[in-house]
Amino acid sequence: MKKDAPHHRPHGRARELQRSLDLIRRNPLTLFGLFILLMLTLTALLAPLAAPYPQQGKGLSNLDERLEPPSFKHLMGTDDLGRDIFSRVIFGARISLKAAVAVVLIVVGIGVPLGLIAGYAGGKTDDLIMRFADMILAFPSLLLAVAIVASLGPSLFNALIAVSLPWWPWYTRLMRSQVISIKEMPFVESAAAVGASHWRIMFRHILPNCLSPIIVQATVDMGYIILAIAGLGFLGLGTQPPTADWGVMVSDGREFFLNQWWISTFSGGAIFITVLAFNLVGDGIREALDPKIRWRFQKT
Amino acid sequence: MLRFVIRRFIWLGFVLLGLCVITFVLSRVVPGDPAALYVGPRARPEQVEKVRAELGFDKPLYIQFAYYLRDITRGDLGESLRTHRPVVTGILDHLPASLELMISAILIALAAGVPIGVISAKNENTALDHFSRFFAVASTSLPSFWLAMIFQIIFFRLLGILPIGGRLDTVVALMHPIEKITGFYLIDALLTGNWTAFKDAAWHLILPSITLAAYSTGLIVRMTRSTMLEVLREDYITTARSVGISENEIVFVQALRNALAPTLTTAGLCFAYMLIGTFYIEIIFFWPGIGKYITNAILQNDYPIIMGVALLMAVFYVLVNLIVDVLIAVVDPRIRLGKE
Amino acid sequence: MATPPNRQPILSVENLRTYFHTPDGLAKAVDGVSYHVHPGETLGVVGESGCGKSVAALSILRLIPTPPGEIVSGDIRFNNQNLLNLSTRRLRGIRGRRISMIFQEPMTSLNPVFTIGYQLSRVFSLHNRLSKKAARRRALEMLAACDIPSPERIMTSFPHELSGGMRQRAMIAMALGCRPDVLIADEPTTALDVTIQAQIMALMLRLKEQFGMAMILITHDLGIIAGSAQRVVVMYAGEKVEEAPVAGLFHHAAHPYTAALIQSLPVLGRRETFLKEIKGMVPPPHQDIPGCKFADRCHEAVDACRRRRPQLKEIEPGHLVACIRRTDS
Amino acid sequence: MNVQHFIKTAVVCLAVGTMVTLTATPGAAAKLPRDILVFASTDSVTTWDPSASYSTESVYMPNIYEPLIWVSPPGSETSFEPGLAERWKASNDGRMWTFYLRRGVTFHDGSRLTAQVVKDSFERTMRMGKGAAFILDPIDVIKVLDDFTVQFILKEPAPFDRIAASANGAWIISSRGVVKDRDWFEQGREAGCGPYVLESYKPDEEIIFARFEDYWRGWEGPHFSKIVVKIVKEAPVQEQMIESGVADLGNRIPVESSKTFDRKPCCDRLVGPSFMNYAVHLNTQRFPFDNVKIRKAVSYAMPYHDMIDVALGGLGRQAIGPVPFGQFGHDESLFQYAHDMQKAKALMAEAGYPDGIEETVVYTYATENAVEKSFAPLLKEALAEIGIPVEIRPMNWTAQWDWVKGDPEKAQHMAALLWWPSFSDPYETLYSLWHAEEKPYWNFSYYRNPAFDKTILAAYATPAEDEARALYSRAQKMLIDAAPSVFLFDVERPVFKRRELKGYVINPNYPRVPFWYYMYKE
Repeated sequence: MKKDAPHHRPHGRARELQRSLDLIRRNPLTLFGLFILLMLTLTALLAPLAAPYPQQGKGLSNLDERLEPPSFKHLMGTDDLGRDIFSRVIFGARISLKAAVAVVLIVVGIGVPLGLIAGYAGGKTDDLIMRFADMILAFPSLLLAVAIVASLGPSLFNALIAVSLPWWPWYTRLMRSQVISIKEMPFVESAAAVGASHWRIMFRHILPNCLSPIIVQATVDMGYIILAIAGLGFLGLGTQPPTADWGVMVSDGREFFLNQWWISTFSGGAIFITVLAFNLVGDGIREALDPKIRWRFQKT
Repeated sequence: MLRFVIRRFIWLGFVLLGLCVITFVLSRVVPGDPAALYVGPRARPEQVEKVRAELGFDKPLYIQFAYYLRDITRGDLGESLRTHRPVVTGILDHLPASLELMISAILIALAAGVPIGVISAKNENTALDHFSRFFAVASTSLPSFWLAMIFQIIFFRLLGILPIGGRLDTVVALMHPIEKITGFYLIDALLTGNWTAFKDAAWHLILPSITLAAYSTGLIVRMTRSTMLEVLREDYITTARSVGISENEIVFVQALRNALAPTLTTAGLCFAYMLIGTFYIEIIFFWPGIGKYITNAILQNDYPIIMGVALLMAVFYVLVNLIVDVLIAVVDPRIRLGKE
Repeated sequence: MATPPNRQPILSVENLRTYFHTPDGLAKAVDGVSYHVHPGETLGVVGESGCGKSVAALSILRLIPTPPGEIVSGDIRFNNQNLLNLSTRRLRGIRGRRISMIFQEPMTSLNPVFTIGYQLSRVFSLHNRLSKKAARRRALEMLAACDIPSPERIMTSFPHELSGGMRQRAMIAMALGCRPDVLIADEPTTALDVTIQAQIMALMLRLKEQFGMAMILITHDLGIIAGSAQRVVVMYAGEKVEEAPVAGLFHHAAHPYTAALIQSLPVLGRRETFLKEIKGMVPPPHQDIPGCKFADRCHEAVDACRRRRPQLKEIEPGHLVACIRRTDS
Repeated sequence: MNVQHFIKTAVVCLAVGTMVTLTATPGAAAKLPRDILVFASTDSVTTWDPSASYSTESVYMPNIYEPLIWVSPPGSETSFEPGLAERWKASNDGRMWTFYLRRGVTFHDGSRLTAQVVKDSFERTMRMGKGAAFILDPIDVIKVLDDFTVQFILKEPAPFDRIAASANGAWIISSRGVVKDRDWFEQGREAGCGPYVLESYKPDEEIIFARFEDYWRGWEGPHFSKIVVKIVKEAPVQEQMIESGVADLGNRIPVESSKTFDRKPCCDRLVGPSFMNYAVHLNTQRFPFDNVKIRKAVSYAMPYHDMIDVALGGLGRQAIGPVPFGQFGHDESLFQYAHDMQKAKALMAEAGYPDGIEETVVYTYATENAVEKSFAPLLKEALAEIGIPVEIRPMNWTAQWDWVKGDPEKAQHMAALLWWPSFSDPYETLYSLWHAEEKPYWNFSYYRNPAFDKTILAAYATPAEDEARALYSRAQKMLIDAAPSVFLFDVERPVFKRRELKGYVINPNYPRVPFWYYMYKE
């Protein structure tokens, strides 16, 4: 039933963007998320200035003030080496954000070119790439990540690799579907008609037109990636001491958490808030761009 | 339908083969000598060499892989390097505890997530909707290991009303032991009429299953909400209104039934992934399930267990997906399997 | 054929305003429309897509999604009660029992996950306190009455298993099962094949006679109106521009828009939409236009048309028109 | 309708669930019966085979099995106590050891103790060559002289009394068990004659032991009839279990709570030496630790007491040489490096690096080891202060070891190592860790000193305890002077228990073993 309701009117692309921005601006949850992200990025960038005890944030011990509860001197208390938790949480933000960006870059770096090739080439190449991607997706990703770190040895770098490897096929899928919808468009065909090479067509003509959903997806994924990396850190498979890492701090605090609750509580809270912020923003962006988009499943 | 199922099983075969290759390769690039691990600490180099030959680690890789595949087809997943117990036995010992936890978690997630999602959709853009969306996003953002610890601090340490972990109280386990029939404590306790143990087991289930359910609840809320929003805009909803059907019946029966397929898919995926979600939760609540089994193995580089459990999880994951697809075809008559 | 003027209308819409709050502003989808229908009468409502005829119809049973829609003012009188003031509970007693609706898209108007039998008998048991069995029997009867072959099989079928025509018959069966006093048919045949269209139309008219209902037939197709309605209301951009007995309308259409509609009627088998033949576009609904909304497309328009909103005036008994060129000259 | 049903069922389930929750009153759990001991333990069982056992299960083994003789706890009048052998003697050259067995000892399976059983047990362990079997390497022949006399002929002189009393590899197995293969034991079976019988076993979860009625010492006086071992690796959980009375005994609670555990009315803590010690081994084949002055500077720089405080909650003693406090061969009079930054810096200057070195040194430790993890940052800070930049690199234990076993020129500069002796003689420790090796294996510092090798060998072959002790002291002095390793601390192991639990015996020769037979509840 086509309602007579006067909803359907043609919009320009700029108009659409404006509308999306409006929707984002009007959603209080998204704004809240954006605000947190801004604060986080700022503190991460200015960590040495923002942290009250920057040396302790980097790992210097302070044995005179071990396991002190939160106070004005130490807002979030101190850990078993007497280090200020607040400073370490701030320095941990650096690691988490850096790691998430790195994973996104790796994942996009692998997934997007493969999707581009699969979608553009079609046929056997497409089949081969997509079957492989499907197979990777059929594995439980966290398990794969854990197995990879367990074999490569625990370090932040290996954790990044391990989180990235099971993740890229999502981007291959997304990219491929974009490419397929774009490749028949006139501007691509005309480029081919004037004799542009396949590489040129793929990277100069198709790729720039497929990027916006990739960027959206990457924003949304940041939260999950932080969660995944924190999880590996918690299992002792990620960042190694004395670098401040939220997941590791939660795990360290587990030794004391029933009495000295503040170590795990605040570091885990930092993970939660960050992931929440990314998810709120991602949620808002998605809602604005395409309310029908299905939430992709990704368990950490 | 049958053809569809068969095709999925063939696909499962490929996935498993791929997984075997991956886990096998990973297990062979492990730094550290599995033979040394097998013999134990303080072993002499000669002993290690002897064991290396015994376990076939001195053979070329492809032959080792062939042996590995042969053993798998015989239902032999090898034995733990550390405890020397068969991995299959280990899995069977630990699986019921995990399943019990997962099933209660998915029931909680559905029981909480579907109504919240429906109510949220029905009241789109109201304060209630914003609140439940925030709830949904928040519960998918929670690091489960942290949530578990917070629960322990609050409900065990501060309030003292729930146990800190385990499946059964030590004293109850001694005085009212649960006879093992299925391995599910609740069921076994019911079957044997062991009320004390039943209550205690249920009591122990609460925190772990709520923690495990948190992520799925959020996803189910979101999924239910977004599909319900779509469904509520459908013409047949207007039709139903136009013939005088009450709003509650429209929302909770006519619309929900349409939204059920995607919700069930989500729930199914959640369930499949829960086996991994139990990783953290079982460690923190020391729940003796698969998650605890494999995390112990990971920390000790006991790779036959890692490989075995990885295989199990992949099979479980693909099977649950298959079951979900079949189930959806039952719920939603528009979907017919095999017609792709 | 003409309706005795002293009879009370069974349903009347008075000065209805239904607005939508859209991101682009307030859209006045229905802006002060009135019409009525007498027992046993068929009222045709015509107009292009987007003229507000469906919104008006949905407003009668308060089926407008709120938000974004809102019935701002007006009266909808049915049997001397104002439907707009009724409690939802009592309104539900009227929906489907006293006033029924049939929609344009038979493909999407039935719930895809329930059997036809379930959907029909649910309505009947709801309104008549029938047992499950009795409701099913009634459903079977109705399906048979709607010329559906082997109704038992259809009862257990899902909507997607039926053809469009069959689905629309099932819709009619559902709408008429409780013997309503008024049937609102919103483009009931538009989505169907030409051959089926005629059958469905014939079926509706037959059942209308049989049950003695009043009917509001909403369509953009004047051809259908010509064969079935007694009176016609022409709507343009949310307003009623002309109302006349069907014969009067076709013989001397007063409003230039109506005239254009009639001229664009297909001639003997040549079927095409009239939209092409009226130049220009309907003005956007959220745009405030001081004068006649049709002026920009009207070849008779003068300056006065753009300045002043034309009022409805009776130019002969039962024939009203809103055009200053007709009423002020 | 299905959906309605579903909703109804869900509501009913929730309601029932809530009711169950409400009626199941927790809190005051039923008291534990007096004759049951619940032991919260971190130790899993890696094998039930007494010949292969050489890991955490050795906490339980001495309650199931018995050796020929036991080593007495430090401070006892005699070095040894009789076990299944009532008396024993060694020949003067230390190569022939004769044991006279106790009569009337019954195994759990009903079979009897004879000399043949002893011979078969030792031969089984030697034949399998698993676990700690290497300690039996000196054995040449085992002779059954009569039903209750067994004689060991050794290839070379060795302190066989210490070997026979080992906590690993020297258990006596019944005649029925000794013929079984390892798989038979791994099902959760045993074949011992100790005070407790293995009743049920859930891996990594629970082990239940029942008392063996025919135990040769008899059951007079207060004893437990059942032991329930709950395997709980989480320190805070063990703490809660003991505090709430769910467990009577535990072996790991959070370091911080451990300090004040004694002050609680319900609970207390016992502390004893453990023979475990931590050392950091310096790669003597690589710059900068090829320089003895820099090695000594490292030994002076370590904040020993802070490390003990942070990593062990104060439960440890700064090491004096490589042999831990309480073990045979330990010498309190040896030189001990004190934490002295002035001296450390002076030594760096003497070595020619007053401003420190440029190169970053790599320090590895085993990720599995929480203690090593917790003192690593302190080590890094201390060395940074004397101008040695450190990169901490935690690795899986096997990976760390693999690196050590590779080319010394490319191996890590420093590696942490937890060590404990397989039996109570220091020879194994000194030989394994500092004896010159062709191919690196346990010699983490790649230390080479023929004089050292000769001295420890002489000590091992000397049956007279005082002479042997003097030789071991001389060998240790060489190590302290050359400083190839930093001897950090000897671990003191605490035990946490309810106050009403009595009779806990600490014997560091059997590290962390709770001897249940002597325990009872008041």
